[in-house]
Amino acid sequence: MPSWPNFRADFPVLHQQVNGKPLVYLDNGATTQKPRRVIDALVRYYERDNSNVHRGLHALSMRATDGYEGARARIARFINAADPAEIIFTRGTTESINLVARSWGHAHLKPGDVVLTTEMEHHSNLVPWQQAAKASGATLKYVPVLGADAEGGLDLAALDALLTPAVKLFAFTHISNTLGAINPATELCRRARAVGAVTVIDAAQSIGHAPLDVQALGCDFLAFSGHKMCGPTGIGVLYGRRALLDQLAPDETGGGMVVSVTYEGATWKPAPERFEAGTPNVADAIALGAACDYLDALGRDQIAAHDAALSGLAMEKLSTLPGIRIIGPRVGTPRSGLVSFAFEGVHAHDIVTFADEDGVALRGGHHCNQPLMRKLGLTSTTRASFYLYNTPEEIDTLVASLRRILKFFAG
Amino acid sequence: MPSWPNFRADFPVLHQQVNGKPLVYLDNGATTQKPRRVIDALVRYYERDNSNVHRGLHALSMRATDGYEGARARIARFINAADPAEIIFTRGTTESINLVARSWGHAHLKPGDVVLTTEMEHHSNLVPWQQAAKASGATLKYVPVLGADAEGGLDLAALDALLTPAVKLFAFTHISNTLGAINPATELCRRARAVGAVTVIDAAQSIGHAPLDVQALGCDFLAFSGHKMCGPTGIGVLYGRRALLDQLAPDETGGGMVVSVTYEGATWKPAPERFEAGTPNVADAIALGAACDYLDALGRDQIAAHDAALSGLAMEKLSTLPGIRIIGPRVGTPRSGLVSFAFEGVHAHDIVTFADEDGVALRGGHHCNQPLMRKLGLTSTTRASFYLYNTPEEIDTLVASLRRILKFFAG
Amino acid sequence: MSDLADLYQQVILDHNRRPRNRGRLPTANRVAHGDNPTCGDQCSVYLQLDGDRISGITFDGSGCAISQASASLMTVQLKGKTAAEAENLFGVFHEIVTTGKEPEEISDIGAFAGVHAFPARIKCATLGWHAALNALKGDPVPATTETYKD
Amino acid sequence: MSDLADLYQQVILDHNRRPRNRGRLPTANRVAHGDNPTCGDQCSVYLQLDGDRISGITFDGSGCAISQASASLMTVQLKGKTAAEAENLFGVFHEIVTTGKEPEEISDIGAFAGVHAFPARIKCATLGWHAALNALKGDPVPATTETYKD
Ligand SMILES: Cc1ncc(COP(=O)(O)O)c(C=O)c1O
Ligand SMILES: Cc1ncc(COP(=O)(O)O)c(C=O)c1O
Repeated sequence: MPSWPNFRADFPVLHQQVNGKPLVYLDNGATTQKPRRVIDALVRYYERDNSNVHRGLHALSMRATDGYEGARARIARFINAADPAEIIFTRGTTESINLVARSWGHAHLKPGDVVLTTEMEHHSNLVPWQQAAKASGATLKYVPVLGADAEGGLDLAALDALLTPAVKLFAFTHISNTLGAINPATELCRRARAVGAVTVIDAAQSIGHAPLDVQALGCDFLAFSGHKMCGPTGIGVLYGRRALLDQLAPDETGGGMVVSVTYEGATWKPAPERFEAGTPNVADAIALGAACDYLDALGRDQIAAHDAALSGLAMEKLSTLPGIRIIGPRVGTPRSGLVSFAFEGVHAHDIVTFADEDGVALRGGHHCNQPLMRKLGLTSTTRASFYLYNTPEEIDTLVASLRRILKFFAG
Repeated sequence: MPSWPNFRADFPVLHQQVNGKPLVYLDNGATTQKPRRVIDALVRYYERDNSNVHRGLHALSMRATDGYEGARARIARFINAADPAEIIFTRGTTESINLVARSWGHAHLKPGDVVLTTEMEHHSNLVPWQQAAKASGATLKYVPVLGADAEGGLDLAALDALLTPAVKLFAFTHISNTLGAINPATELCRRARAVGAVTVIDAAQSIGHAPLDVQALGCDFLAFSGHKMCGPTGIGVLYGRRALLDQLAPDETGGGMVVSVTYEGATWKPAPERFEAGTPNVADAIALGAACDYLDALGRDQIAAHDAALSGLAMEKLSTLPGIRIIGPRVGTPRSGLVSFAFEGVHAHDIVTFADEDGVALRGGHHCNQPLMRKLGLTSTTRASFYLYNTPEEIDTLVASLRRILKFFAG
Repeated sequence: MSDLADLYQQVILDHNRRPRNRGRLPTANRVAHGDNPTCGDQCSVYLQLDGDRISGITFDGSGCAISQASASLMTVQLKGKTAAEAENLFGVFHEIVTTGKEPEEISDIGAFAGVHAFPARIKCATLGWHAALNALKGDPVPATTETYKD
Repeated sequence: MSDLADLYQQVILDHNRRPRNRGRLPTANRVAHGDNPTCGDQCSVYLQLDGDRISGITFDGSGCAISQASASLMTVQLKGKTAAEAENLFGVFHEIVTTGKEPEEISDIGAFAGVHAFPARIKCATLGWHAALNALKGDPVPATTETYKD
């Protein structure tokens, strides 16, 4: 393990006992915990600045507007967007992807077109494309995943045959929430662009876990959730290249996104307002800005190194458990900070319930990844996912707890 | 004024100076302030329970799920819904209305159908219907507003002619955010139902200002925002009658709202999950539940009486200002807790800027109500809107500030 | 650990390890499928209904120890019962798993009383039962794989 | 109140009360419309462009004192200027309203320096200017009401 300061003091939630044991929170793939700084940003907003934005000229409204637009600019810097207007606030990754699938899909997809995605997508980056394909008559195709344990990642050789000029859009996840596989996003964008396809990156699992630069990635759209990067629930982002956003019709309509409304019709503001109908989630946007500050103060490349070190350690120690089947990248190949595994004869839900008794928070199930599970011959896995506040000792606690469970069920 | 305890101590934001003067917050129509109890609910969630919901079996996840579903049940009680499953969490009123306009509109509207709304709607309850009509070939019609100052409210006599069997849906606001008019919602629902039309109530301005009972109203859908009822930004509700919701296709798709997903297609959970794709805004939903507790502890009928008393007082005192034009209900007719007015030759924005110098927060503009403004021959009004923490003294401050402004511009 | 020991009683572990009546029932004239979308647990129940009486019952699927043991035990309990008796027994079972109260005259299914301390697991315990009741209520359908979604 | 007195200088109040060059320009060969959707302020600018030179200019619309006075003063300043000179002057004006720095050689438009302390009002002050620049850049259009949205 590289040396890494202990940041647990920043996270109030970590300092509690669960079932009489110190909480070992290893469910960061589902959601991350919030540092004091982010919670404080919420409190400060509501105690000092709360007001509606945009349409107000009084002091509180101007402060709220400055805070909200400041957060937009902060997030643009966080992902190196060329222009804050490329940052659209949404509820989260799922809404961001739905926005593209509907607005872009409605305008551009037609029968004969192909939407390409992969076999390892989260339902949120899969079902919206099924719906867009169904609505437009386009066909949905999948880049296969290689190996009995999906250890080979995406089949990049198959990509050549799949990436025909009929492909109008390629949507893929940056990091798989089930496998821990890290996809070569820059290469995928480059190859998609070569056939003229628009690219959508699901960055739910990569945002806040490593540096991320939309211009270097070369993507057209990128979606993420605040709650997976130390930010609050209820806020997320759709990044879209300006040139594309300006051509897109709005998804939702209403106050704040119109220029002129008559009883006959309406005209729209440009991005980002065009895509933000109604009162936005001001407080959580501002708190998301605070999360960016927090993560950058720690250093996202260091966080990435810490995550990877923890998952490497976990891989090593978990491999010693009898009968374990670990899916995703093999020991020694790059893997994000999560490990998914299964045991013959002991179901993930029983594991999660037992681990919880030891204070260890794990996730068991299909991880919103049913088709991939089915392909791997599994119905569920248990997943341990790490973040900046996890420690090597917590992995020991995890492994000890799993040993106890296995013993119990071996009877 | 009826006697009413002073609740200002509950609201941290109110205890500040703006431009050297005590803040007089009269912009509650745009958004309300948050009591300590609501802010504390957020902090407590993030410090103690934060986790993803639904798919988790560990302690934090179960607590978060209980909190989130508990908030759903709390809100169902708050509006007397028959079943918590009728409460769908959204970002706010605007998203709620868009959800109905898209999902219901797509399934049910066809050329020749009529969607009925009124001339006094907020853009958020107008533009989505324009879009739904455009997409389906249906026609959008408006119940007229009566009087040069819209003082006559909705033209209920015209309703007979408008409410033909061709009307498939009638969407109207409970309280106008610009006029302060209170529409006879129960009667409107009854008459709409008589011709078989589905009803949608925009309750953005009524929620939290008076008791509200969806079963007594007899509506099919009802939309509101948390931020206008002492709750946080980023959370709102669509109430829908169970029988209607169960027939409705989902709007957004993704994790959490599916039963089964294959690479070929997906099947949906019933309401409310069907309409809540992705990680929900757990923290803000829980804090919205706390807002319900707060408001009910005070008593919503008392809040309504206080609001009405303040706007009555404001009407009386504002009427003494030279050249003022007050729109909406006349003195002596029911009016919600807001007053919109204009002066010949002094623009609303100049008024708001001057009032801000006196610490008074007002809103000036078209209030997302451009067509109504145009009909009344106005481009903007100044609006003072009251809530439970406002006092009669603040109305004196408002009137004094306006006198000063008029004097300045009279030169 | 006491709650856990209550949850995973010996009866449950035993049914989980050696499920009874597992697999397709060739003579089935009713089938229904249950999903627990939260967990991904799945359970199919095959019934041979002779008039009003369950003369044969098996289950199939995958899931946690609680859901598998519950379905297994259920097949044992329901065999030979009438539809009304089955519904009645489910009422008793539901009461047990939600309240933790074990009625005295009930033996094996009382083992599920520990579930009540784990509200998130109640759905696991009732999955097979719901499928069985649906099969009882449903139209007679030939038990082929085409009749239920995977 | 000192900031406010800076914002609403005498020149501004005067132009607001007695706007110059207000109304349609019958001889206009360019027109553009500006909206401030945040406020609902509206401004139409009518130009008579002879070659590269603004030989006539009027404005119309409604809005706050800042936007109306600014448009009024602008018409006075731009009359007789070339397109390049107009753009240049807008650059100076923009600098004044965003920074509050009054260049010495500038007289009347310096009155808008107070706007910089009210960032939300900068859009009001520049509304007419944006319309004028758009009219300069735009295709020649007859100045009828049909050419711009109400
Ligand atoms: C009557 C009315 N309807 C709808 C809305 C839109 O609410 P939101 O912006 O919270 O979506 C508002 C508030 O702005 C309103 O006053
Ligand atoms: C890879 C991936 N995509 C999409 C999502 C959906 O994110 P959200 O639920 O925040 O919308 C998640 C998380 O659940 C995820 O891990």
